[in-house]
Amino acid sequence: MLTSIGAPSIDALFDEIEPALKTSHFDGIDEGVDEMTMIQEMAERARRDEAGPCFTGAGCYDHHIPAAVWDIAARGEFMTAYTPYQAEASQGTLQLIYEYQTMITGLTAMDVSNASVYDGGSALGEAVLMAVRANRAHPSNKTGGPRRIAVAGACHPHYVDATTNITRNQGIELVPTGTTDGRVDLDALTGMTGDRMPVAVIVQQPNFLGLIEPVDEIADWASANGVLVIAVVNPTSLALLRPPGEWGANGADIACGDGQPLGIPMASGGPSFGFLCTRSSLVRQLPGRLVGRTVDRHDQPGFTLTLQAREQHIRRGKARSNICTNQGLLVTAATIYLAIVGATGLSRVASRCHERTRKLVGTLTGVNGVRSHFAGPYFHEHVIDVGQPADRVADAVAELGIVGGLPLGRYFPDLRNCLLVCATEKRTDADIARFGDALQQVLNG
Amino acid sequence: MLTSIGAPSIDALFDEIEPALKTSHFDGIDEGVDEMTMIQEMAERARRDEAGPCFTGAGCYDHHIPAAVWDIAARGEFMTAYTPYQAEASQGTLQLIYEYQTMITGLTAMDVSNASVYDGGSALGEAVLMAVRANRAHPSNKTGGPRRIAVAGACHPHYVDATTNITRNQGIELVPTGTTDGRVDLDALTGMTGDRMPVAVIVQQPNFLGLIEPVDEIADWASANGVLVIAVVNPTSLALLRPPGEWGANGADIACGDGQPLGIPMASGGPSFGFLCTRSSLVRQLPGRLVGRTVDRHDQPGFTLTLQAREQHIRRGKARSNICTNQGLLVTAATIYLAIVGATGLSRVASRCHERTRKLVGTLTGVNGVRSHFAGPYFHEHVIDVGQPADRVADAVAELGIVGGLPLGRYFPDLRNCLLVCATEKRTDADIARFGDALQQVLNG
Amino acid sequence: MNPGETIFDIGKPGRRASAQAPAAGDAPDLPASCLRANAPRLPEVSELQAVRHYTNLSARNFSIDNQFYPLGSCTMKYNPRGAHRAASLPGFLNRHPLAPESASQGFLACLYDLQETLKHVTGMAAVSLTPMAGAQGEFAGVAMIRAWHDARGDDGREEILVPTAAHGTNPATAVMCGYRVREVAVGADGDMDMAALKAALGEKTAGIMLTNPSTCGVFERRIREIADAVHAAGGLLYYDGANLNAILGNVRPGDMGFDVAHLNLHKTFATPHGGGGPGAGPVGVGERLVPHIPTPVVARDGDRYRWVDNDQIPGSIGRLSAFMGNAGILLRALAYARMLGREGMRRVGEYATLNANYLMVRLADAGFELAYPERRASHEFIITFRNEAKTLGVTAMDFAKRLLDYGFHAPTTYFPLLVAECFLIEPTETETKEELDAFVDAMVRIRAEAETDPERVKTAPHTLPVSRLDDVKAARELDLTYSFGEH
Amino acid sequence: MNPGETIFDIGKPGRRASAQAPAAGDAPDLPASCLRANAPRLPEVSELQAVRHYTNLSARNFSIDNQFYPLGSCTMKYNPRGAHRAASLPGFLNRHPLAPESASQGFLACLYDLQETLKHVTGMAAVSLTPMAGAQGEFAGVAMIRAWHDARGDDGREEILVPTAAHGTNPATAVMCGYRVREVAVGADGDMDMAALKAALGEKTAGIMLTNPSTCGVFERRIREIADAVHAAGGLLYYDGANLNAILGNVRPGDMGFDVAHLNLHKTFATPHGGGGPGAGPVGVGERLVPHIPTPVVARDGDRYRWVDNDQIPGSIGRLSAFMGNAGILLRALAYARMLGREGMRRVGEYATLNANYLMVRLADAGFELAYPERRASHEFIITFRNEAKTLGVTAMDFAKRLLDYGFHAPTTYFPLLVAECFLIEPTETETKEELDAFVDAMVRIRAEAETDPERVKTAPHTLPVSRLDDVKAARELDLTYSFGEH
Ligand SMILES: Cc1ncc(COP(=O)(O)O)c(C=O)c1O
Ligand SMILES: Cc1ncc(COP(=O)(O)O)c(C=O)c1O
Repeated sequence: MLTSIGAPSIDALFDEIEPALKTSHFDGIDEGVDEMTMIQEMAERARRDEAGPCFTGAGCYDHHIPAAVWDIAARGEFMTAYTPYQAEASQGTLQLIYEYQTMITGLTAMDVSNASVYDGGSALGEAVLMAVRANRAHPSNKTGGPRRIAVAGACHPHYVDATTNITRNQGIELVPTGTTDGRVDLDALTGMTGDRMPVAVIVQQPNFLGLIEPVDEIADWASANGVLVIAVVNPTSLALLRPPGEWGANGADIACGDGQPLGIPMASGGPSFGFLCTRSSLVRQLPGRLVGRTVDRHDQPGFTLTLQAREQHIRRGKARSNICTNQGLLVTAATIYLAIVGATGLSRVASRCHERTRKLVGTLTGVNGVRSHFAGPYFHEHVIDVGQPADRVADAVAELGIVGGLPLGRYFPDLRNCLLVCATEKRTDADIARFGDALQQVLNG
Repeated sequence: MLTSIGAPSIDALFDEIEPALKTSHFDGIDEGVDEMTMIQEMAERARRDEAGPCFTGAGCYDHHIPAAVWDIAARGEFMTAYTPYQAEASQGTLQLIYEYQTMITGLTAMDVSNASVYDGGSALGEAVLMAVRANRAHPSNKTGGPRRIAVAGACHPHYVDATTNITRNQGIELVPTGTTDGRVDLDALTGMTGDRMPVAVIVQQPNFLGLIEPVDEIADWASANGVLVIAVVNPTSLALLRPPGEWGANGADIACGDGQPLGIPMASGGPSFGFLCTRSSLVRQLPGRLVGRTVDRHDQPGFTLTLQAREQHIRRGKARSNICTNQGLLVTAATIYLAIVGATGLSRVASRCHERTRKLVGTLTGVNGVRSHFAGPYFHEHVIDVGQPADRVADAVAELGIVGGLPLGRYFPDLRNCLLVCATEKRTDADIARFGDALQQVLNG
Repeated sequence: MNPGETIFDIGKPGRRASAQAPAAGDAPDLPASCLRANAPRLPEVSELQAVRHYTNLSARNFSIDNQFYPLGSCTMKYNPRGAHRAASLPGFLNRHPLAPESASQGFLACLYDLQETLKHVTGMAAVSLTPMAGAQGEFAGVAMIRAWHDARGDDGREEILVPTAAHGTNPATAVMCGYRVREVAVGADGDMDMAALKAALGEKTAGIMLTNPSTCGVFERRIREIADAVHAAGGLLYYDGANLNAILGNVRPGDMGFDVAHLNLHKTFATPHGGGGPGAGPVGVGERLVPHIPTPVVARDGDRYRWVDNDQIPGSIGRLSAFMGNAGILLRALAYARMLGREGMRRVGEYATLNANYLMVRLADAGFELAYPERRASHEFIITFRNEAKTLGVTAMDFAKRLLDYGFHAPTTYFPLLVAECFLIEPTETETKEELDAFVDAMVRIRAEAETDPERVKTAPHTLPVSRLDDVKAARELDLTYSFGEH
Repeated sequence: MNPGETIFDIGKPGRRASAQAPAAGDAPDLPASCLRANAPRLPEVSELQAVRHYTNLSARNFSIDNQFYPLGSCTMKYNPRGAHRAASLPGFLNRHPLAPESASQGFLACLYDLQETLKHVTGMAAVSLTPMAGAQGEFAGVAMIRAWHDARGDDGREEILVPTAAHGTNPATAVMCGYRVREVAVGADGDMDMAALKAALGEKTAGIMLTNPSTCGVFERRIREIADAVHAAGGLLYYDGANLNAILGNVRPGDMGFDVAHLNLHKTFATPHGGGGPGAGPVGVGERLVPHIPTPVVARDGDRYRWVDNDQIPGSIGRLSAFMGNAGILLRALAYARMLGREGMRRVGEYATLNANYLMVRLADAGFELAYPERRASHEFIITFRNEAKTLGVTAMDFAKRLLDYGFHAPTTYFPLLVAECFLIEPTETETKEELDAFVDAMVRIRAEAETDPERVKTAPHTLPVSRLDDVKAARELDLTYSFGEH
């Protein structure tokens, strides 16, 4: 090959690079090993993290994943393809995304969806940017003052953080309304009038604390006041709960969340994918890819990326977002998951999670010194008060081989004695009893 | 559908079956469970069998399997296809078998190979039947007396058992020659003259006790006496050791063995596959499927099953064997394995196993009371004498989390204090040290 | 990839997947005389080349995961991925076959449960799981029949009866067990010719090998009469369980009077066929044959499981494989059985039968000729193209090849041998009505083509990676391995 | 499968994969008002139908595992299956992101090692792994630049400079960070126009976003001069690491003078692209930006690893995702880096460069026009079809589509925007010479077709599941979801 090139050595191919730049500072990197050794090393580490039953949710859930999902999603044809820019050579990915768009809009009862953003946290960030673009009528667009986004009730603190960090440099400010009994303080929200009227309001349902928010009231207030509604939802819950498209009289304007519960392993929280849906009227404000159905030269149906003029590779500085690489493979898995479980399977999963969590709460609150912290209905997460600093309790329970919920003191100092617990359909009676016993042992010796 | 059929119920479709035969005796079978529950139950059992490093070989070896092997072999297109009877719709499987035939004959230095038989043990059974058919010149074919097959030296006792059981009803008798120092008693073998002259001789290399047999002497004696040579070989070893096709002046007549070391998990010993190779002149005596290269109507190359007239579905009672379903998927894995590791990789694996086993033997014989039982070169298995009943030692070592070799007393009462141990390329220095420590603890407290 | 391009064609000396070779060991401590002189000729490719080559090769297969595959007698149904996942759990995958019992309780418990399940499924007294496919199950069955006669000193019985419709493995097995095969005719209604049977039975009869439903795709109605006759003659009955899917959960071989039965787990219990295998052919036996079952089997004492070997079953026909047969297939079958449960098994038999009858009626309505028009289909049925062959010169094989162009795997052709120009069609219970309808449409279209453009059908397939292959050349000019340097 | 047939078309009310639904729970203990009235419209198919549908759909993709995929700027190289296997170990797959540190030491150790490795790779002082793709890495980088200026009270800097050849994410990112974009011209030799740069620099300059080698496929030779000029103007330099593969193991962004760099692990570190994602875009920073790196990062105390969050890095730009970015991709990258090691990384850069230069020379020799004929290729290079477009009416897009018929994925087309009718071609280091030669052959043949039968090329592709698609209709008559009942 060098002969064809007419170069004396590979080194010569780097002859346009200033010699001083060629470094030998790679000593910090070890020599390579063969696959066997690498796997052995990684397995040794992975083994250290093997844990017993998981009762932590908080945005990432230990659901059963049908074996077929990843057997198919991990096929080289899906896994090692690039973004489907050459539509004719990418009908597999393209049609799948079209099917995904149909499924996720079916779940959320929204009109349109993009092909994914990174995760639930960044999806909320994109939703906020989108709302600001979309709500052109809002006074803040004229005054040039900060664009306020109300956060109604208990939204996932990591989502709020990520959104703040993503939107901060565009003069956007997130304003929490505060909570009463773990749910939105409706008076505080509806008191945001005049100058304080937000561009949009974020509502998470079920909220971060597992509780059901009064989404109809919020949505109706918002739509009466020219405020856009951004819904943050858990897709599993949508098999049971009223979807954002049906909140209040007019539905939410934007629905987003994390697709992890749909066939994606917890895997330390990533990769999963963020979904982002909206009304037809706002489709041109959606960031990210969209797939449309069209026809080919012979009038046969086919699929292609469409409305690409919203995206960075065409619109550059004027794009709706800088997103390019998204979370395609996870969307592939989620689509296969939804096809396999169907509406019946998903609603069984949801009702089973709900039932398991009620059983869990019953068992845990049966332990001396433990009680439910908030009253009212919950889906598959709940806050329990363990009567002493919950972070230490969680560590002690972990010693006994149980991932026993999220200590909340880090986010809400007044909940420092509380754990946010969750039971999915995978948690057996024996798992729940084991957690109960562990908690008993930790709290009461 | 019932309407189209014109039947009132599904039950009616069974109306040709005597009602008394319709049973309700299935109560012993539980109700079905969903996939999640099934996996949880099975995982709970699988977990009970998780063990530490494995030092047992004896026909099944813990080699590294490149991740790509099963990612590709488990593709639905390979895994869920049937036997390639419709050649045009099965070129994937057919070409792969052709490539396999090339690789395995390359390894064994034989001319032809079939597409697999069940396992190493039954491969030897088929090899014996084949030898009996092939050696028409042998006197026993005229006298009608029992057809004797000599077993030279230490052949795997399970292989000998399976072969005996498979061939017994056809008047075939296996005659062991006995061993000296763990290897063939050459005098006993060459003493089988006249009436006692066998139809064929079975030689395993390396033999069951891990030692190197004098295969050239055996092969040359056999070919001088009209005795066919059946070689039983470990495919990994063939990267280092002289292959059966090159034993003595004329090579072995039949070579067989188990393909498990070639990318197939131990999985309790099955499924793996038996390979069976022979000389061109004996190809019509080979049982099982064969793939040939041919051309299609447009003179393009293609692959198809060939010489099917040897097989049961054509020849019925006159077939070479009753085998029908074979071990196709494992051949697929082994073919991909060999393609990925290549000759260099395989010889590295072999030499690494050899080196690891020497290290193992050094470590174990450093333990007080432990010594090598047989002198002489070995490949990757060796017999060590632990000075007390080895079955109890193996159990005690297992308690310490080590699969520590095969106690030999069950097969050879005079080796009741012996373990057959093995170290593959996967066994690290730490593993070996751990075994040494465990043995030290068990033997010397 | 280019047609016929093998892994050897794309290799290049010295190329290799570098991450796949451990560091070389020291020079081997072995005498030079036993060392290999030349490295074996294996592919020399990068890991990407290997992955790409075999990924692309795989696309040249039809498979259940891609196509409807109504191959009669083969039960090509969906193989749940969950069963594959269960058998691939690390504790199972990494278990050494000779690991101590104490470290094998999970695996042994699975085998025990499968033995018990299959006892119920077959209505038999004991089950041994070791046979590695149907044919080895047959071997085990007939070898046990022989062992039984031998044990009683009844050693003049030299014949095994086999119906003419039987699968080739049946006569081949009888011969491997040292028996002569005597064929028994099948009647025009697909049932056994009773007169022929009675004529064949006698003191030479060691036993009979039957499958029910038979390979004619019908249920042998006089099975109990047959059983009585064979038993009266001193013979035993062997049940070829390859067709059990038709009656799973509904009817049991043990109740029909069989003394021994094998099951094809890779058919009825949904383990994938893997392009030819592996399978598993467990055998169930009635009381008489219990002393002869092949080893090893698993016993349970309280909550401990243990191996049972020849020392405890002295009359056993012994082991037939190096270890425990196709252990991983047994795990898959257990996982599948567990998901189905009692009711699920019944549904398998029912829907397999429903789908077959529906497809049979639809094809008959569309004008295809049934081999046994008066009969119900079992899980499969036969149509014959003898008219099409005669009047149009288009054979069953031509129809089969043309079906491939329509995206359907062909049914089994020319089997059983006693029906001319036949298809044996088995849709299985996991296919939908829409799929069956689409198959009928394709069949109708192909017949129309056969009438208007027979060449198109006779030269099919036209859309596959290769067109019709020259079998004769393949056999005449044997090319069984790649010739290095010649291509 | 029929063209355009979706999973919804093959569904049927009530059908489902029965093994995939747990037993139903009791009636939910939730107020009726918050319950869903109608079940969502999801597919109603059997498990087999789902498996078959998506298996067959997958076959309608090109992918690295199937084809040569020389997509410039995308680094479509082989993704070792071993890395996927390592990241799929149960301990990693089942780890909850908020599991206690005590139960996360294995995972944390991996992240720590990857941080250290990437510090060496980039020549930077600290690395944060959280960004979830290149674009988020860019965002993090520019946000840190802003945080740095802000922290110093230097808040009049409103502009980010971006060369005209830059990837679209660069200007889009600058805008997301609240900056104005100022484009800087690229000279005829592919290097930046220094005069234009100097004219653009000033007190409004917050920084510049560059990739080197640039998207022109050449190494920016005056990079240190540029760095000095930008620094002198008070700005910082951001390195877009999407092209790092070209120089991996040979040259480091930190040594070139960059203050912050992101890496595309899904390019340089071989995690698969997944049909669009996921990726990971870790950022490495020089000393100045260490106080601002995004959280969380991992620290080590002796043999314990721990999370470091905003409370310990008060100047951090904070978290950008709910948890730890695309954690699984980070594990894959570590596995890949571990297999390569120091020497392997060097070879990546070398062979990527060798392959690109070889392919460039072969195409030039075959008469294709290079955009920068005087220059070495980096890991990629540009050819232009402006002559073919003018004289034959055959465009770069036509060549691209026709290549698909020859079994090659098309190179990147019409990017960078500043070269007319261009291909950006990146062969990567994992392809063989034979593959490159076959690509040249196809290109030569297509040009011959373009001369003799241009229609054939202009209407390509002809052999794929669909022919050329109507993009205009797709955008005009938006059809983004399946219309139930209408099809
Ligand atoms: C009726 C019948 N009997 C026996 C067999 C043999 O089973 P196996 O292929 O598993 O050996 C088959 C397999 O096709 C069959 O269809
Ligand atoms: C030069 C360049 N910069 C940035 C990016 C953006 O990276 P990502 O797609 O990971 O967001 C790309 C991706 O194509 C690229 O090629």
